[in-house]
Amino acid sequence: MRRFFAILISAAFVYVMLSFITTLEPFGKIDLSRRVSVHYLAKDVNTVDSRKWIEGNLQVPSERRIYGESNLEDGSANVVTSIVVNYRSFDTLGEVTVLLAAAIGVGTILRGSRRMKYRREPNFILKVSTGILLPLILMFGVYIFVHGHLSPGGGFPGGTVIAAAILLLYLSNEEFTLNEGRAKLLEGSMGALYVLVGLIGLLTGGAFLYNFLSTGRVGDLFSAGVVPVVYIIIGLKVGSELSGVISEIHRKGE
Amino acid sequence: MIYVISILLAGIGIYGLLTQKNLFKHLVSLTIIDTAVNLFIIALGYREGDAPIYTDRVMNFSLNFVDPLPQALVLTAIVIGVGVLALGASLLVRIKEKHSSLDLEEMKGVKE
Amino acid sequence: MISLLVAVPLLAAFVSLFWKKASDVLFSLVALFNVIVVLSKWFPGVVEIHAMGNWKPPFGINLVLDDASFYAALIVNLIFLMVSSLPVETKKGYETSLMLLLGATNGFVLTGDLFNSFVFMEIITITAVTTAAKRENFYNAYKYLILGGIAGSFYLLATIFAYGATGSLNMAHIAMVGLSGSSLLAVTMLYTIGLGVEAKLFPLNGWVPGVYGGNEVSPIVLGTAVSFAALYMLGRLFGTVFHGSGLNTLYVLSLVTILTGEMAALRESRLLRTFAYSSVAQAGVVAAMISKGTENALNLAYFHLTNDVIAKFVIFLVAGFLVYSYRDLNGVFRKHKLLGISFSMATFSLVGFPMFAGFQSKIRMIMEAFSTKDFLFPAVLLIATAIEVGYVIRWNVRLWFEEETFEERSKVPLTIGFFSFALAILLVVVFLQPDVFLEGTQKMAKALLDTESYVNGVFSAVKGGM
Amino acid sequence: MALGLLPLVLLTLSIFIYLVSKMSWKMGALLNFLAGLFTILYVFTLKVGTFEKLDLFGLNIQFEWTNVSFYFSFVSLLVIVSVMLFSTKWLETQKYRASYNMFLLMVTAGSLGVFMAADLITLYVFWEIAVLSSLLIVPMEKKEARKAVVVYAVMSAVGTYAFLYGTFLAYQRYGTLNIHGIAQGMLNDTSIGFKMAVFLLLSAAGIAKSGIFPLHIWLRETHGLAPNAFSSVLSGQFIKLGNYIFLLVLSVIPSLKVFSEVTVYSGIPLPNYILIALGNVSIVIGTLMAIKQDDMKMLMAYSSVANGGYILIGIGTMDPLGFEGGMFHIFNHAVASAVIFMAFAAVIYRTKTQKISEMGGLIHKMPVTFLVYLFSIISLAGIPPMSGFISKWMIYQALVRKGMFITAFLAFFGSIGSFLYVFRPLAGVFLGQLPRKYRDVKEAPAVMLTPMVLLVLISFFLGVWPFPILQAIEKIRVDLDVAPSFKISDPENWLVKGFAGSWNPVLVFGLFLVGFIVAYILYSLFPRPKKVDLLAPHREEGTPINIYTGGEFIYNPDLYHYNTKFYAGFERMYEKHPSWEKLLKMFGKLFHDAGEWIHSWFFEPSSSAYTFWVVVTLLLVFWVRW
Repeated sequence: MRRFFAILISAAFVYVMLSFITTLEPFGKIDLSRRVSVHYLAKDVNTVDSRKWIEGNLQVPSERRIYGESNLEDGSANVVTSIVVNYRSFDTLGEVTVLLAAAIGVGTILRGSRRMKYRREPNFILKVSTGILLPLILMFGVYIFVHGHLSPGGGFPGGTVIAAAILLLYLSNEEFTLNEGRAKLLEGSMGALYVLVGLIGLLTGGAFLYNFLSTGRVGDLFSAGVVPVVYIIIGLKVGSELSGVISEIHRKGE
Repeated sequence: MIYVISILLAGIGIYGLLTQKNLFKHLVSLTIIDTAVNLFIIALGYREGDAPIYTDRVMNFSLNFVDPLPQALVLTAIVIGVGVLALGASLLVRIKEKHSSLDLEEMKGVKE
Repeated sequence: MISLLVAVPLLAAFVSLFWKKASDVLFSLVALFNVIVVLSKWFPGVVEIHAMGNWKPPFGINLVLDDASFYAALIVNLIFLMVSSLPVETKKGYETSLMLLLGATNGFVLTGDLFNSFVFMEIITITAVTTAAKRENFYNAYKYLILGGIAGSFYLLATIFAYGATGSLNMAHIAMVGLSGSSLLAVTMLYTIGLGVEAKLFPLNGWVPGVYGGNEVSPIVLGTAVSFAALYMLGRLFGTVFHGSGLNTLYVLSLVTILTGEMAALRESRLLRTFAYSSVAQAGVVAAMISKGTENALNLAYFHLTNDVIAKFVIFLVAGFLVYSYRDLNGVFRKHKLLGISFSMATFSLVGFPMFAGFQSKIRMIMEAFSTKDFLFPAVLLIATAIEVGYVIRWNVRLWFEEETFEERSKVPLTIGFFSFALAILLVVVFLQPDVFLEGTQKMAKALLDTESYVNGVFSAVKGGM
Repeated sequence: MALGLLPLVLLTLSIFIYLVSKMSWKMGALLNFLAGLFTILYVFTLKVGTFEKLDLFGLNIQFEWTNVSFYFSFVSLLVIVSVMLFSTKWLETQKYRASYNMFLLMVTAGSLGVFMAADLITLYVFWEIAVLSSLLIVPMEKKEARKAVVVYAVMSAVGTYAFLYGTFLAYQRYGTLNIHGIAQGMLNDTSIGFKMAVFLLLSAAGIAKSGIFPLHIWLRETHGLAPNAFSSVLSGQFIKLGNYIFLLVLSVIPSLKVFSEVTVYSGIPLPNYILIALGNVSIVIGTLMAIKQDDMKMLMAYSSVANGGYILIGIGTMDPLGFEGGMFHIFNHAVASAVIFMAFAAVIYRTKTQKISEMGGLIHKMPVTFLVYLFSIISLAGIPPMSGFISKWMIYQALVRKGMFITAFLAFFGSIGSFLYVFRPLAGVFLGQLPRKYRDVKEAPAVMLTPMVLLVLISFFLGVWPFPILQAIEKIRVDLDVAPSFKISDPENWLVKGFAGSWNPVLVFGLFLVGFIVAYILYSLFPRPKKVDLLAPHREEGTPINIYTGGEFIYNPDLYHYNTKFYAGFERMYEKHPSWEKLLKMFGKLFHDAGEWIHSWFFEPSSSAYTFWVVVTLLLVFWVRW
C-alpha cells in the first residue's frame, strides 16, 4: 500500500515537473544570445552596457578570435573555469566554505569515536601497486588543478584525486593515519589564502576577489591572472579537506 | 529528453525517500535527487556545438558553444552535494552508535 | 566594504581551523567587527552594490545593501554578537561553525544573485545541522539534513528555472525582465517549497522542534538570526523579484502554519520544544503578513518579526540554560529571579500583552488586516493567540510556582543574565516607543517593494565600488 | 492630564511597591492600602465629563470620566481597598508577598483604566493589564490553582480576543475606536447582521469575565483556588469588569435603538434577548451547581455566576427599573461577595481548611466573622432589610413589567435556590458542633475584621437608605438616556417606586428590627441547648458514649457530619445533568488531541514523512493554484 502511494506521489511529482518543463526552451535548442553566458564566452563583460543588453537593444557580439590573444579581461582558455574562478568567484568561495563547513561538521560530530580496523592484512597487490600508483595519482591531481584554466578540470577534481590517493593509503595500510593537525593547517591556511587573495583584490582593484594579476595570453600556462593561483589553493584545500573527511569517517561505529 | 530522464530520476529519488526504512537509503535517495537536479542543469545548457574551451582547434568566439554557466553551477552544486553527503554519513555513524540501528523500525530511543 | 561582512567571518573561520585556542576570541572579534561595519552603513537609503571581482551585474555576483538588507544584516549581526559573547562552555567546539554561519547568513541576506543565495543557504543548512547535532541530537539533525537537502534541491531547481526563463541569475535582472505565465508559476512554487523549509512554513517545518529542542545553541541561533534571514529572503524574492506574485499560496500556507504550530505547542510538555512550535507559529504570522504584499503589511511583518526574534532570543537563552542545568524545572525561577522575570516578560511579549513589544505589532497587524478587508487572518491570529495564552501561562506558572525539588543552584553566567534582562527591558521600551523599530522596518518594507529603484540601483552603479 | 495619569502612576507605583515589599512586606501592603485609599478619595475629586487624549506608546489613548466610570471605579475601589486593608495582616500566610502587592496594585490600575477608557483599544490595553496581573496572583497559593489558572487564562483570552475582533470590525466599518463614535456609527448602519456580529463579539469579553453561561466554568476553580483574600477581588471586583462591558454594549451603545428592527418581545431586541437568555441559564446553572459544592469558596463562585446572571438580565431589559436594579445589584453583589470571601479567608486563616464538612460551630469562636457573613448572605440572597433585596426586587419589577414571565420565573427560582446555597456554609461552617481540633481557634485579627465590618455596615445602611446610590445610578440612567423621565427613588417619601407598588426600606427595616427584638426576647426566655460530642469514647477518656450513636463507635465523624451531602435529597433530582464543564473539557481534549495528531503527523516522523509533505504541498499548490 505504502509503495503504491509512493509510486502515485512520485508519478504526480514527475507529472508536475514535466508540465513545468514546457516553460523551458526545448532541449538542445537554447538561445545562447539571451543568456549572460554569451558575454562570458565573448569575454567582453566590461564593455557591455548591461541595461541595454537586458532590454535587448544590443547586437550579439561579433565573432572574434580569442585563443592566443592577450590582455583580454579574462585570460583562461576554459570558459567554465573563467566563470567559476573569475566571474563568479564568490560562488566558489562559498563552495569552498560548504566543504569546510561539512568537514568541520564531520569532525565535530564524529569527535570521540574510534578508528575502524579491517583486522586483516591488505592484499599484496594492493600494497605494491599503491607504492607505484601513489606518486602518479598525486602528480595527476596536481596536473589537473594547475591546468584548470586551460583544460577541463580544476581545483575540485584535482583535490578529489589527491584525496583519492590518501584513501588508497588508508586502504592499503592498516596503520596509516593522516596527520590531522597538518591537514587542518593546510586546509585552514589555504582557505584563508583564498580570502586573502580576494582581499588583496579589494585593496588593489576596489572589489573583493578582483583579478589583480595580468591576464596574459589565452592558452598559456601562466595566464589568466589569479585563476591558476586560486585553483592551486582550492586544489590543495580540497585535497586536504577531503582527506580529512576520509580519515574522520574512517572510524568504527559501535 | 534528458529533461525527462532527470525528472524521472528525481522521481525515483523521491520514491526512495518515501518507501525506504533504512536511513542510509534516505541519504542515497537524496543523492539521487541531487544528481537528477545536476543532470537537469547540465541539460539546460546543452546545445549542439563545442565545449566552451578555447583551444587551437576552436579559436574564435561564436554562438556555437555549449552554455558554460550551467556547468560552472553544477560544479558548485556537486561539491555542495558532497558536503551534504559527508555530513549525512558522519551523522549516520553516530546514529548507528546511539540507536544501535539504521532501520527506522528497529531504532531505539527515537520515539519520545 | 560590505563584502567584508562575508569575507572576514570566513577568513576567521579558516584561521580558527589551525589556531583553535583563539577561536573563541576570533568569533567575538569578528562579530564585533561585523556589527561595526554594518553600523557604519546606517540606513543607506540608496541601493548600494558591491560587484564581486569588479564584474558588473548581471554578469558578476553582486552584494546589495539597501535599507532592507541593511536592517536584516543589522539584526543578524547583532544577534551573532550576543551569541559570541555567551559563555565559552555553551559554544565550545562550535565556534568555527558559528563563524561560518555568520558569514553565510550575511551572504544570504546581502547577495543579489539567486545561485549565490542557494550556496549560502546550503552553508547555513550544513552549519545548522552541525550545531543541531550538539548534545547527541543526531537523529533530529539527520532529519533536518535530509529535509534541508530536499529543500535545497527545490531551491536550486527554482533558480535554474529562473535562469532558463530569463538567461540570468541576477535578482535585479529577473526583476527587470519579469517572469510571466507558467514559468512564473513554476519558479514561485519551487521557491515557496525551497524557502518554506527555512522559513518554517507548514508542512515543511517538521524539523523545527527536533532541532530547536535538542540543545541550547541551535535554537538561539537558528530561531532568531537564521529565521530572520529566511523570512527576509521571502520578502525579497516575492516582493522585489517577483513583484508580489505567488503570494496567495504563501498566505494559505502561513495561516495553516499559525494554527498547527500553536496547537502542537499546546500539547508539548518540553520547554524548548514548546517555544520551537511557537516560533513556527510566529513565522507563520510573519509570512502571512508578508503575503499581503503591501508596504504597510510588510512593515508590520518585519516589526513583528523583530519583536519575536528578541523575545525568542531571551526565551531560548533562558530555557536553554535552565534545561541543561536542572533535571526538574518546577519552580526553578525561584532560584533565578532575574532570569525568570526576563523569561516571563519575553513570553508575555510573545502573546502580545500590553506593556510589551508584541502588543504593538499584533494590534497593528490586526488593524492593517482589517483595513485591507481581510477578516480571516485576524481571526486566525486571535485564535492562535488564545491558544498561546494557554501554554505561556502554563509554563510561567510551572516555572514560577510549582513546588521545586531540591537541586543545587547552578551559577548563571553573567552574559546570559545580562542579555536576557537587557532584551526584556528593550521589549518594554519598544512598547513605550514603537518607533524604535517601526522607523527601520518602514524603510525596509519600502525598499523591499520598490523594485524599480532596486533595479536602477543595481544597474546604474558604476563599475565596482566599495 | 490628571485623569489618564492616574492608572499610569499606579502602574509605576506598583513596581516601586514591589521593591519596598521586598524589604518589608508589611510596609508594602500598607503603602498599597494608602495608595488605594488615596485613589478612592481622588476619584471623588474628578469632574464628570473630563475628556483627555494622550499620544502614548504610538497609540491614540482616550480617557473620559463619566458617571458610569465613577460608579464602577467607586465600587471596584471600595472592594479593592478593603481587600488591601485585609491583606496587611492576611498576607503573612502567603509565600509571594511582594509580587502579590505589586500585582494587586496593577489590577487596580488596570481596572481604573478600563473604566475611564473612552475608546475600545485603551479599554483593551488596561483590561489586559488587569487580567494579566490577576493571572499571576491566582496560582500563588494553592497547588490545584496552577491548573485552574490555565483554564481561566484561555477562557478569558477567548472572550478578550473576540472583543478585540469586534473592536476592529467596528473600526474597519466606522473608522473610529471611540465608544460614542461606534455607537453613532451603529445607529446609522443599516446592516443588521453586521451590527449583531459586533454586538455579540464585544459582549463576549463580558460573558467570559463575569462568568455568564457558555464561558462560566473557570469561575469555580479560579475563584475557589485563588489566594483566599484575592478571591474577594476576583468575585467582588473582577466580575464587574465584565458587567461594565455589558453596560457598554447594551446601553452606551443604545441597543434598543440600534436593534429596533429586530425587536422580539415587549420591546426587547433580539441581541439583548440572547444575553438575557444566557443570563437566565447562568442563574439556573449557578444556583444548582452552588448547591452541590462542598467547598465553600467554590460554592460562592457559582453564586457569582448566578448573580452575574441577575445583573445581566437587569441591564439587558433596558427597562429603567431593570437597569437601575442591575446597576444596584452590581454594587450589592460586589460588597456582599467581597465580604463573604473575606470572611472565608478569615476562617481559613484560622482553621486552614475550606471544606465545609470539616468545619462547624465556629460561631462560638469567631462571632464577628459569623455576623458579617450572616448579613452578607442575607443581602446576597435578597432578603430584606439588606440592600440586596432592593436590587433584586427592582429587577423582578422590571421583568414583570415587561411581561417576561419565564425569565422572571427562573430568576425567582434562582433566588430560592440562593437561600439553599448560602445556608449551607452558614450551617456547616458557623453553626452546629465545633470539632475538637478547632477548640483553640480565635476570632480573626482586628485588621481583618475592620474592612468586613465596614462593608457590611455600608450594605446595611444602603438597605435602609438606598437613595444615595440610587441617585448616582439615576444620573447614569439620564446620561445614557434609559427612560430618563422615569422616577424611581423618592427620598422625600422614603420610597423606592416600582411598577407594582413601592418599597419603603425604612419602614421595612423598622418592622424587622421589632421582629428581631421579639425573637431575641423569646430566645433568651427558653433554655439553652445541650452540647454533645460526636467523637468516639475511646479517643478521650471519660467521655460517655452518647445516645446519638446508639452505642456504636464512630471512627470517622466527618462522614456523619450533617453537612456531608447536605442537600443530598435535592441534588439527586439533577444528578445526571448534562455538564457544560465536561463538554468544554471534551473540547479542550479535542484540541489537545488535534495537537497530538499534528505533532505525530507532521513534526515527529521520519524524513520519509517530511518528504511526503514536501511533495504533497507541491502537488496541492500546483493543483489549486491560489
